[in-house]
Amino acid sequence: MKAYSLLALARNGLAWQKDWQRAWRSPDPAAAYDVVIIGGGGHGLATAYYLATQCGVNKVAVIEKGWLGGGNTGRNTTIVRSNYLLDASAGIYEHAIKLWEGLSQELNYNVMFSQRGLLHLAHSVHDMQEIGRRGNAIHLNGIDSEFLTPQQVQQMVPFINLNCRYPVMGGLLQKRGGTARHDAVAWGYARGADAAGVDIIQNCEVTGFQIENNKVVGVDTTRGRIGAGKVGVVTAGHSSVLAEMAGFRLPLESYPLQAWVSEPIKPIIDCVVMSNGIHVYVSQSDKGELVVGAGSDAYNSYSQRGSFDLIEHTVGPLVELFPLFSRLRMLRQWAGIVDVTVDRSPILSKTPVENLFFNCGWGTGGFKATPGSGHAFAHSIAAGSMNEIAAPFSIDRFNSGALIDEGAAAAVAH
Amino acid sequence: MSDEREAPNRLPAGGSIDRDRPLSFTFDGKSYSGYAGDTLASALLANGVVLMGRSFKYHRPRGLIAAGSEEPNALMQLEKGDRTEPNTRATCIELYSGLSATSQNRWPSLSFDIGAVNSLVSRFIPAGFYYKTFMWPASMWLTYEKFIRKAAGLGVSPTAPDPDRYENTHAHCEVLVVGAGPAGIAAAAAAAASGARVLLIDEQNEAGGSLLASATGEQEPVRAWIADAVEQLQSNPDVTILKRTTVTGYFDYNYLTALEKVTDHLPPGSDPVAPRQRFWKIRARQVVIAAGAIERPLVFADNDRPGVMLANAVNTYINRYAVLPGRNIVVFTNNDSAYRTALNAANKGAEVVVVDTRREVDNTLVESLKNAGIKHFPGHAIVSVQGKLAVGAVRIMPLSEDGKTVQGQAWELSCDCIANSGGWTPSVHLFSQSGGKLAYRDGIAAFVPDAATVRSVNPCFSAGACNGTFSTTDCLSEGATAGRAAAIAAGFPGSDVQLPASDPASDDRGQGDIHPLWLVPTVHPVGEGAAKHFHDFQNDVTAADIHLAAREGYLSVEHLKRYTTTGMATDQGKTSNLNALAIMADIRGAQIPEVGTTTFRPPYTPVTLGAIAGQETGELFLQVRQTPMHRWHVEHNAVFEDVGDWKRPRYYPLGVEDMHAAVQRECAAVRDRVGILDASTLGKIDIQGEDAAEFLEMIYTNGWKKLAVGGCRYGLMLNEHGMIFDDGVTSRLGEHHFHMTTTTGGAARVLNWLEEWLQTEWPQMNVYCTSVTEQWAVAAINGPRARELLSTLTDIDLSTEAFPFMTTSEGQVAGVPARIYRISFTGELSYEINVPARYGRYLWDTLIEAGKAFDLCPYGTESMHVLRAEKGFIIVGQDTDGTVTPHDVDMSWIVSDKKDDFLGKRSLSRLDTARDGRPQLVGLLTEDPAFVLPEGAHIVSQVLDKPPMPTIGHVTSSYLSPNLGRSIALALLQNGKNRKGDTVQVQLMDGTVINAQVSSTVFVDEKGERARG
Amino acid sequence: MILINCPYCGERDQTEFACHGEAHIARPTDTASLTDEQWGDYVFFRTNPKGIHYERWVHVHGCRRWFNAVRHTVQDEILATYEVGAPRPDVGGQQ
Amino acid sequence: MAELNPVLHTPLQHATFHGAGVVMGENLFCAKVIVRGNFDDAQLTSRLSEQAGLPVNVAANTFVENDSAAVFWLGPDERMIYSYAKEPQVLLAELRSVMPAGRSSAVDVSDYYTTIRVGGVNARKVLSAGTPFDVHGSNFPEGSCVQTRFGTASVMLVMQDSSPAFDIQVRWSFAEYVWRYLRRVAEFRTLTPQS
Repeated sequence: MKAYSLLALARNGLAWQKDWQRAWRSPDPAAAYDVVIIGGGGHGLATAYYLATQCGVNKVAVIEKGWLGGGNTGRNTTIVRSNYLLDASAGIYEHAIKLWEGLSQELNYNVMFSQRGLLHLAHSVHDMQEIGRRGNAIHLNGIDSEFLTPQQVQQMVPFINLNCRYPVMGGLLQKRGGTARHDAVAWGYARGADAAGVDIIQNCEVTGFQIENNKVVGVDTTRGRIGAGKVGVVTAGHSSVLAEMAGFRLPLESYPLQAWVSEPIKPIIDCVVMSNGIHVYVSQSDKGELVVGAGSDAYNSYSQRGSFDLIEHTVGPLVELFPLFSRLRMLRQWAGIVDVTVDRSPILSKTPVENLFFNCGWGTGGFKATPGSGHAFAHSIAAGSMNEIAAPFSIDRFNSGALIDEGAAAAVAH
Repeated sequence: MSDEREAPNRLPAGGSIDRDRPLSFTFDGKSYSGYAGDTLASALLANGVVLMGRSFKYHRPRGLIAAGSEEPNALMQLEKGDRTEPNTRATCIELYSGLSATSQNRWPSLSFDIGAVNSLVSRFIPAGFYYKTFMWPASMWLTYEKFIRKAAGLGVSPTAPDPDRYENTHAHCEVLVVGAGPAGIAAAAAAAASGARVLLIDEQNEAGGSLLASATGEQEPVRAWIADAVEQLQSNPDVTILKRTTVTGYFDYNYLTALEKVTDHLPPGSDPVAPRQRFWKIRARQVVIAAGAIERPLVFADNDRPGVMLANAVNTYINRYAVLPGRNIVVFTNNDSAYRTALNAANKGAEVVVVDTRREVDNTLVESLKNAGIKHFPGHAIVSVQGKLAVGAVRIMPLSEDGKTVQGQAWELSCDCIANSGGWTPSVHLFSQSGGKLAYRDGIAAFVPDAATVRSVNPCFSAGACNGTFSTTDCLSEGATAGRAAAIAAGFPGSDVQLPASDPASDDRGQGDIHPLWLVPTVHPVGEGAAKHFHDFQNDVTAADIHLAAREGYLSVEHLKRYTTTGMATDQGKTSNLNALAIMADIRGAQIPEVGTTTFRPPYTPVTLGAIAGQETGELFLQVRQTPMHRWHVEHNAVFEDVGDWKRPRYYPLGVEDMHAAVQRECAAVRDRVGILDASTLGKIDIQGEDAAEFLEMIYTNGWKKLAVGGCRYGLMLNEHGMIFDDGVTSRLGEHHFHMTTTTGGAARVLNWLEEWLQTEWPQMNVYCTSVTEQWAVAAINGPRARELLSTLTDIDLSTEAFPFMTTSEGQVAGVPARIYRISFTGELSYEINVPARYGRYLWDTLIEAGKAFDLCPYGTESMHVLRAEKGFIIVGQDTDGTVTPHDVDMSWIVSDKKDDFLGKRSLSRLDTARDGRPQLVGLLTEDPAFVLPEGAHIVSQVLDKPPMPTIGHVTSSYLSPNLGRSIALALLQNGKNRKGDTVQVQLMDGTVINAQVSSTVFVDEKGERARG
Repeated sequence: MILINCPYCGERDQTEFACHGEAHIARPTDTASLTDEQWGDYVFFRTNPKGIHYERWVHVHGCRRWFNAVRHTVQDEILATYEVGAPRPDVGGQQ
Repeated sequence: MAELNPVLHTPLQHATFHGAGVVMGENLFCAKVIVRGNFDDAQLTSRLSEQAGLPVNVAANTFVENDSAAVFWLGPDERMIYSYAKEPQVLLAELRSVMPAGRSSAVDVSDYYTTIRVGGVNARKVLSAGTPFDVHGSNFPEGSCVQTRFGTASVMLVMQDSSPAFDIQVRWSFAEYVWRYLRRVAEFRTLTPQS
């Protein structure tokens, strides 16, 4: 892999850009791999990258039904944060942030991780109690966390309407939170994994598992049968479909999650603002677009369409919170399919089938976890058992009752 | 105004402008004049203004290329102050008097823009360059990013709230026709003739569509035909025509959205009644899409110079606005449609040259050029464009047979305008949004709707140019057929339509025999040399960028789009997408349909956020619910708290009191004398039926069958996870009749929960639930003197013998029918007086008046919280969080072990739920009685120098208790049940460690005697 | 934005309704005899199919009745609505 | 006991509005009772009909009315009965007396709801801003009543006459919201239709 650098840009500029290498190869699938990762989104590519670069697994393939990063990696609102209430959540999301903090350099691909701060607003006494509890919990987990008064909120976000329908009573700030460039995460991991020898196979759909004596030994795909020592499934909204192929059910339902961007404008809002109280969150991309999202649709679906009323229910709150945005315009809206567990926490787990691992259930908040999820999943697959970070997220919790329920903190999508 | 000089490019006659109504306006501070009927674009063009904007990345100077909503370049900052609006397309702004527009994304001025330095180094900043740099050192990214952000972003946001109003409304019709061009008018007429309710929508300020641009000189018959057709439609009461309205989104079940610009064509704020814009949500049985087509540019070297325009746009400016964009016009085309422009411009006095990439051109066209004295260069291409701020000249050269190279004699043609046409792209956006698939049609070199893929949930027809049908005659007949078919599909008898006689279908040949040339070669290979071949003007994406993306492996359409940002600008690639696909197809050696199409996402054109919010802003953003006593609270200085939708008094400060002082006073009054609380917001559900008690046994954790008529009982509800989700007191009013109360915020959720079980799981039960929350206004009087106070207003025997604690009684209070519940959330003697809501305010006033003798004190929710905490009563949602069982809050007494089942019971015995050591509710008494723990503070098992520190619990409720004269707190503490008496450490965020003793949760009157007294 | 044919009120806008997930999941009787796994399966595990889904809706802003619907989760098309307690309707062999 | 003069309040205190093609006002309170039971039971329907003075087995989405009472369909097992003459407690007791104990319910909701009359040539436009229901005469003829949504509020829309005039029945605590909503969109109207 030829490294990206200023010099490389200069050299290629002089050569009319003709000497750039392919960011990743398009190999034909080999007969068998040590580990096959199903799903070429951020989490799957990160898993493959860490398997190949840190876990000493030599033969790794990523199998993707469509194009890399075409699922939720390319459809989210790019928010990164680790200000979670519960220890297990803090564990995995903070692990992710620490990896985010050096990711561009590690991958030699600028993922534009921008720690511009993430602000949760509190709009009621109940909200204040919620951020009060969470802020303390985050702090004691060694993660940055600060409370803001309404005046401090106004200083950070000058044009906010503090006196909205549910007046802003305070805020919880994570300065290390922010955004990243979503596509670049997939591409950067893909390029890094490819350089480490991982075969990335696009336009290849898995149609079934080969299971012998309750042990997975391979996958059937639209490009033939591929043998596998271990299989990691990282297919987000389609996890239930893959689980059905393997013969079991998951505690998941898939919902459309919608988002939209405005036309680009000059910088007006610097940090990420999230309001559970009136159900909207917003940030401004480097391009200048306001990026806006809210909750998922009310019925499960694989259509990537969603209902327009959900869009209306983000615009109303945005204009309520920022009346100056009323004259701006919505440029583009879209939807992804998110797989949601009852406790709104992910599943990183062994399954009833030996050597078959699932990483799913990230619901509305998976993007931020990409490096941490891939890292923990890779090490767990390599070891054959879930590591300390992944262990609380086992499927077994739905039988024992040991849910990781972020509760009110997850009332708005993120 | 007659003394003013006519604008240089304005033709002396023609156009649909009103020359009797001159309008003055400013652009970048300079004054100009136009006419009513102009757009900002046509007025600027008339005045000879060519330079209108700067591009996003390279800050290249740009002018108009189009005349409609596909315009990528001429984006303006409209107006100033609180009505300023960024990124408006000059082509879509109808001119009004006093309009003020400013160019964007340039500094210090449009003609001298420092940002254009990017253009000089463009060689080093190809597509995606930012992924390859700005990484060193890591800490610098935020700094780099600051500059990147500043450079991006086009126009500026207003910084003050929007002074305008908007409406968001619904519409229903049997046939929705999108587009009022010839196809749309014919479709609407046909559908209306069948008796269907028809909604006809068009983006422009007048109907006519392509006809408005296409007439060559003789405009009168065309306009007359349009007027006749529209008049005929308007005379039908079942037809509604919305002009200045763009259909922006096509969602499932024929739900379409549209934006109507109601008053944008008037000076801001000049219409006191109408909203500025109206957002429509339309349900149509059937849809006819007649959205027309968009001309696409040819991708040639430096094709972005100001003065390079689309051929049909030039035609539109000439015919509709009487503006001749140039005196020396080079028409550059690969199809027939641009010849219309050439002839028209020549007819209006321009010097015209036609450069056609095709070697063979229809003879009649060649003849007509000859007759008009127009030079013709078939088989030639423009290889370079001279001029930076405006086009000055072009060089043309013969094309090779395969169109891949140029060779031979070069000619230089001086010109001030290039009118180019790469063919027409049907506007398939809405069809694609509906979920239909597209098919590539070689004959027209474009994608068209595949009628076989219309989804059953979105029945629709495409007609006219958006369906690849370009001649006016064909559009009319196809439109009529579609309109008729739509009406039939909507259940109406088909009926033949009589269109007005003066058929305007002149000799519009459409694009004729198009020979696509997706990338016009120059003497240099693409990507080498200084020239740039733009396909996406606004985002500055060139053919070379596509080559680079392909070289680096970003081959799929979506990767191409995301890596190069093609099609992602505010025009959403209306003029660029097909060119980009075709260039990628060429690189890959694939057919265009193999490369695929990108997804067309709503909205078709950007939609004002305020319009989507509509009237539901400010006080209508979300309902504010108020009790019948609300005005009294306002009149008495209450500070309100939002609880769900409700406004509840939080406290009633006297004079300069703060919350703390008011709450201390209110709490003391309740324990010492008597207080009054508006409890009307509590959810109330009337439950009747012979199985009601049986039903409650399943809903609540405790027993209900034995509750006597007239008795009241507290209950906890669990979800099936075994976790507490609501609580309240339910009373038995009759053998088969109960009155349930819920938390304020939980009322709807609980009723839904009850109905869910009754209707889906236990339909055999005879139980009926009805919400009665607002039927009853509730005044709760609490305190040792409550009985005395109430006795002044009622004849009901209030003695404990006749009316004991946890019972209910009916009678008259203050002369109105009332039901009194003797229940208590404060631990004091308490009566909750329920009267029909109409008497709520009266009851309250009467109690306040009568209460003067007892020093009655109104108190709010904050005092209620303190008083209940003194008693250790939980608040669901504060002391519980959806992960807490009754056992966890030390309420095992309420979980019946006699019942076989109740909702959530089985979950309580799961491995983790039944384990010891779970977080359990305890009291906390700080060592320093004056210190009030912050709610949310955490208890640590070990104090360390700095976090991380292991936590074992957190404070859920914490107050200064006036009645104890010290602080009290409730906390969820791991293994709390077994830690009573222990001292624990609470680690605050400022580093302070507070010691507190674990105690019982009941701080006052542990035996509960006061409420029973 | 689905149009839903409430079995009681007729065709109405989706915003009048709320969806409550998979239908035909009977609450187990004799819950005490279930294993944690059996109980967990009832409470949490769902088929979440890509295709035909039998699901529960309630007409929140209308008659407040619960009913079932058959919907295709890729097309988002409601193929039938029917009263609670009625058997799964035949939707013509659609997958 | 003190001197007592019960004063009656309504959620909107009988507010009225006159705008361009829109006339609105809060109707007088009347007695309202929700009855639920098995309306396939002929005995129940005949007794209730007799008591109400109107047939209670009305079709879905319709109502019947005379000078002294009205019966609205709310659901397969649910009707709303208005009395313009009787006190709520009287109406409730009378209805309850003819219903089978334990297998039906009757609940006084006289104060739970209020009704707003919206009339005038622009009435349909005003309603359409808030409700997704098609109030066009072809879909919502005289004699119709539907429960639907207006803004965020659940309401019952009643087609009173084709002049047109509609009643909106709304919960007390949502009445102020619905009233302000109606007023705001009514204020957008001019007598000559726009566009």
